[in-house]
Amino acid sequence: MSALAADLPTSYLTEENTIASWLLTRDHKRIALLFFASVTFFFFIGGIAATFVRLHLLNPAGVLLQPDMYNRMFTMHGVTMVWFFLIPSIPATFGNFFIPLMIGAHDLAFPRLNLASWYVFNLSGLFLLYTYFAGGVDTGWTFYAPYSTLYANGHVIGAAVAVFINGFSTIMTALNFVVTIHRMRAPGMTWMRLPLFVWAIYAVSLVMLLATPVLAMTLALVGLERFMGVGIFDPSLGGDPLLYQHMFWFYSHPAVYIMILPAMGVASELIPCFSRRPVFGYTGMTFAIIGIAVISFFVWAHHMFVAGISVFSAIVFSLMTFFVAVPSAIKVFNWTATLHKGRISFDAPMLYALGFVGLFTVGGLTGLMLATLPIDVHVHDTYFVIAHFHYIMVGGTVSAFFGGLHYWWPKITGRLYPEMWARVTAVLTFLGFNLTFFPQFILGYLGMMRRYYAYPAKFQDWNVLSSAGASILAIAYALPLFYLGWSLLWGQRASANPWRATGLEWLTSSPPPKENFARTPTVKVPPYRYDPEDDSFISQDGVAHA
Amino acid sequence: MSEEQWLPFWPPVASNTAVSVDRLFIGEFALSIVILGLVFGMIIAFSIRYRRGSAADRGNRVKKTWHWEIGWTVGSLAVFLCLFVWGANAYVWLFEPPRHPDLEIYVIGKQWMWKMEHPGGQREIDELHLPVDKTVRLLMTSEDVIHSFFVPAFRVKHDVLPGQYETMWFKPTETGRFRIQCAQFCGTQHAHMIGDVVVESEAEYAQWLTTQGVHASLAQQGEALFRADGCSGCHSANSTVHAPSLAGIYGRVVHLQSGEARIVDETYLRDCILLGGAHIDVAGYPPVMPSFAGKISEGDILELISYIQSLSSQPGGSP
Amino acid sequence: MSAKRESLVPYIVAWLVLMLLLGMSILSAYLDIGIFHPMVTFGIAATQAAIIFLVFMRLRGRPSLKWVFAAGGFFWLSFLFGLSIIDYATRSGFPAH
Amino acid sequence: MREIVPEPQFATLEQQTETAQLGMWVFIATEVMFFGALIFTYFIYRLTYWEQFRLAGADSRILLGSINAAILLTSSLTMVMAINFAKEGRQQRVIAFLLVTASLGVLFLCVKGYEYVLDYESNAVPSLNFAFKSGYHAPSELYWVWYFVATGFHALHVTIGVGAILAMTRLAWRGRFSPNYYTPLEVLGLYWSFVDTVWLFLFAAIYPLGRAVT
Repeated sequence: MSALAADLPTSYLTEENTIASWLLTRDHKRIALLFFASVTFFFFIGGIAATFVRLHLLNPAGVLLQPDMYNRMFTMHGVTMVWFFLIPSIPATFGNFFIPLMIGAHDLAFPRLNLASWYVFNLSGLFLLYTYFAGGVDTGWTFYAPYSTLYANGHVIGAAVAVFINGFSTIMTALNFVVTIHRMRAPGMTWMRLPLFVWAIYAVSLVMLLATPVLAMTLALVGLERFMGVGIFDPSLGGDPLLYQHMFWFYSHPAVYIMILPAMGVASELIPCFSRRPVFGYTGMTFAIIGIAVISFFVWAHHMFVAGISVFSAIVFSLMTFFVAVPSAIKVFNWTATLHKGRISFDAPMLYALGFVGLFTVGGLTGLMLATLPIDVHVHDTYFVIAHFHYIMVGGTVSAFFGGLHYWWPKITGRLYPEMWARVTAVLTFLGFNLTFFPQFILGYLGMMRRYYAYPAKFQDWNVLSSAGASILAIAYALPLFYLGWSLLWGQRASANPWRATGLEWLTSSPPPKENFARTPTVKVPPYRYDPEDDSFISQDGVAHA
Repeated sequence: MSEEQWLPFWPPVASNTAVSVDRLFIGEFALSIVILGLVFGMIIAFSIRYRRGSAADRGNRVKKTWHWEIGWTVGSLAVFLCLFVWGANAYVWLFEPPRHPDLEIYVIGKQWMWKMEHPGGQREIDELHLPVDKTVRLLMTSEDVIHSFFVPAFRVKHDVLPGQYETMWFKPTETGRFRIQCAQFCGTQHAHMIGDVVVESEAEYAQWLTTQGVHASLAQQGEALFRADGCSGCHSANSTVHAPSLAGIYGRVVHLQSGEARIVDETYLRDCILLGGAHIDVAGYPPVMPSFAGKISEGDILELISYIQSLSSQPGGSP
Repeated sequence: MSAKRESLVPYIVAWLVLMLLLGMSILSAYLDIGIFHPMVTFGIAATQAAIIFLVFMRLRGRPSLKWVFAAGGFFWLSFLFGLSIIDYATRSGFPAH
Repeated sequence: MREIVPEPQFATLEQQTETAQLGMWVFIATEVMFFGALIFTYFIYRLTYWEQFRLAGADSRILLGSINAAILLTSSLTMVMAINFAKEGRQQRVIAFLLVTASLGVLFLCVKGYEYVLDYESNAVPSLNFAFKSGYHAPSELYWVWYFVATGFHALHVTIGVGAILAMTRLAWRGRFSPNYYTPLEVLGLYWSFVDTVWLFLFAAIYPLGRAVT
């Protein structure tokens, strides 16, 4: 299997190892690692903010932080996690690293743009950090006008500029993926032979391209309005605050799918591989991915059911929201069916993937409740919503992120991670997560509001449980830093294909050479040709492995 | 449910709307449990039966997938549509205020308090006295940012926006004190923009109204403003300025200069006072009304509206 | 590949038509056509855009992937307009007294 | 002239050209969404405040707007001609037409700047010196806010375009293009024509309002 890489002794990691060679690299693999470093940094920044929020909520009177500081903390948590971790997390790291490898290309179409994207991302990150150090923002990540434009007492402009610039990075990366997947596929890599991860990244890139500019314009208007004192959303000029919400959610609802679609792609790689059987209903899965991406644009006003939109439009958007649940349901059932008659092994990536399916299902079902209008009227802006989207974002996306990280770790670094530690961590993540967020469903229905620094004393017990879970979760998220770091130095060397997987990325050596493949591979068969009966598989270049 | 229970699971149920929302929620909760049980059950069962090393038969796998997929696509779609219809139906009922509520209360949100005005002119801050078993319609607006009026025990919530009027309604069915919360983040003291609905028996409510020491109803206070702010200078029968008479105008349809027709409701009257312009001005009159934007508070506007409404309920009355 | 001359005539014709349309747009500003006014001016702008896309930006000729992306932005924009207008068109009509 | 070879990730120059063009088209799709969102706000407020926008729009300067539209349309033509000459390998003419295009872009910006000055003098700049003229109500100011935001963003795009054209001129000067490979020029041409298109929509939104003789 290493035939394609036999005459390439050096890897992308060892090729040339000066600081300049990393900072000026055009190699998508190195840029992926640069992104990995950046998003990990922001993950912990957002995590620290979350820790403060949970610690503060241990006490119903809210004594740890001053109200203004608490408001800044949850805003910091939201802004950082949404734009600086979740959205770039899987696409900019695993997407960057594996899209060219999976389609048999030597690099992305525009390597310089790719590098520029990382620099722009960090520039926006600097603006964000500046905003935090200069006093923070207290608007919540949604920047609702007219609060953000006329009344907020934080650095709204700084945060808006950060997110605006961040959008450029998103667009650059997404544009690169779309063009690469269209133009750079290896011979024989037809659309229906693409791994589902590539499909997911393609769909998510389209969503990014079409949604991000609207956010950019919206935040530009908010920034200008705040800067100039007059503007488009100012009610005293006859401006409509709901217009802001329409434009914001036109981006931000698809953004939810920007976060979850790549995770679905990762799960679709992991589950067949560790079940040793082809993914159930490949075609249906591709349709579901595209369906989710398209319908995700038609549902945005379900964030506005109590905001004052017309009853008729609320009904239309509710219906659309039920429609978007259909392809999601298809995916859940297909993943489950993939397990049927498989030969399932429970390595850490599979544990994360199964956790992903379970938690995503809980998130999806509570999403149905939120799509039902009267229930949304009651639980809107309560912890029920918080719990719901954390089940999707954290239970779903972050689990898949860690699953993918473990799955591809040998390919990225050339080292195996310690399996036992990883399994314990995966289980710990699942337990800690549920303990953190399940109580929030109950709190939400009881009427505990989000963004409250103080709450009625009778809700305290649930909040204590939630905070206890959060500390377990914090440990589970910090552990990989140590054992993965350990494996970098002392981990066992990985073979080219330690998981016996079918994708093209496993044909080349671990870690891959700078050019990815010595010669461009030719694709002969669809992905996921696993056979559970005798454990054999056929990799995508058509070679059968016993 | 008592306050002392160890872990609370259910909020108080204190209005007609709460009953209907709860019913829907319990229905969906049960359905979710079934679906969740199905998915988790299958995952666990497959994981055990087809674990690596088990001797289970793996031949004859399901090859033809389409009828399975179409099956669960159609199945979930059908279930979802049922939920949608149920929900949409209840929402229309929930968000359509009754035409003739027993009581209409004006609510003004501002950082960080709720101001309530009763028709008799009684004012409250962060407290709302209501009689039990009466339909109540709230007409709400904000003086600054977006707030959201939420009574968990009633399961009703609606955003309160600056620059426009929003309505909501409910019928309290239990007496007691229930929390009002602001649900839309509105600044530093957002968490303290809370209050209480005090639902009392009709007699207690009537008693409460009389102890507030108010001598003029909202409409009467509005009439005083109508004169003080100079509205009567143009809008009275013997004025030299050619301006529309306001007697009986509330609830009627007027034709505007822009060619549109509009029902005279609270929003329209508010726009007339604050915005001006041809999309507001009634056809056949010169567009001379000045804008009162910035010169008049939200509370004053509500009093003026209350006064103009009162001109419609007493036929023949002329300003 | 040797230098192959491509006629400039189509581009100049397109430019003339564009200028003509611009003139029409300016003229229409002075016509009293009320509500049709933005329709006419934006209609002219859309026609001009189509000419620029087809001729200056060389979308003429056989359909290709470029068409999808050229049209895709406009198509997607129609969702923003269309779905929002559902709200705006029905908002004030409720509650009906 | 040195041999032009494709970048390492591409097999052929054709693949590189096609890919670059597709990239620009994808970018244009995002730009359509960007300006589209802006026009969306216009659309909502124009319908809501029809008369106010008509009144305020009558105070815009249609003559300057029209001149600018003509300038940009012409610059699109000169840009296309530069690309055509690149295809024929006539370097002198490429440079000449690129410079004409850039000059037209600069001219556009000058006219725009002059218009801003006139707007300022007639007290029409929100937050600086906005004055409510007769018949103006609060929503009239919305029109002017929108006008400055929209033309400002467009002017920014023109400025970037002029900069890119000058950079291309430099490349052409140094003989970086051949009849086989002039992709950067073609791609820039797409961008420039698109910026031109945006102006046509802004023109329709800003200038023809409220001039009808009733």
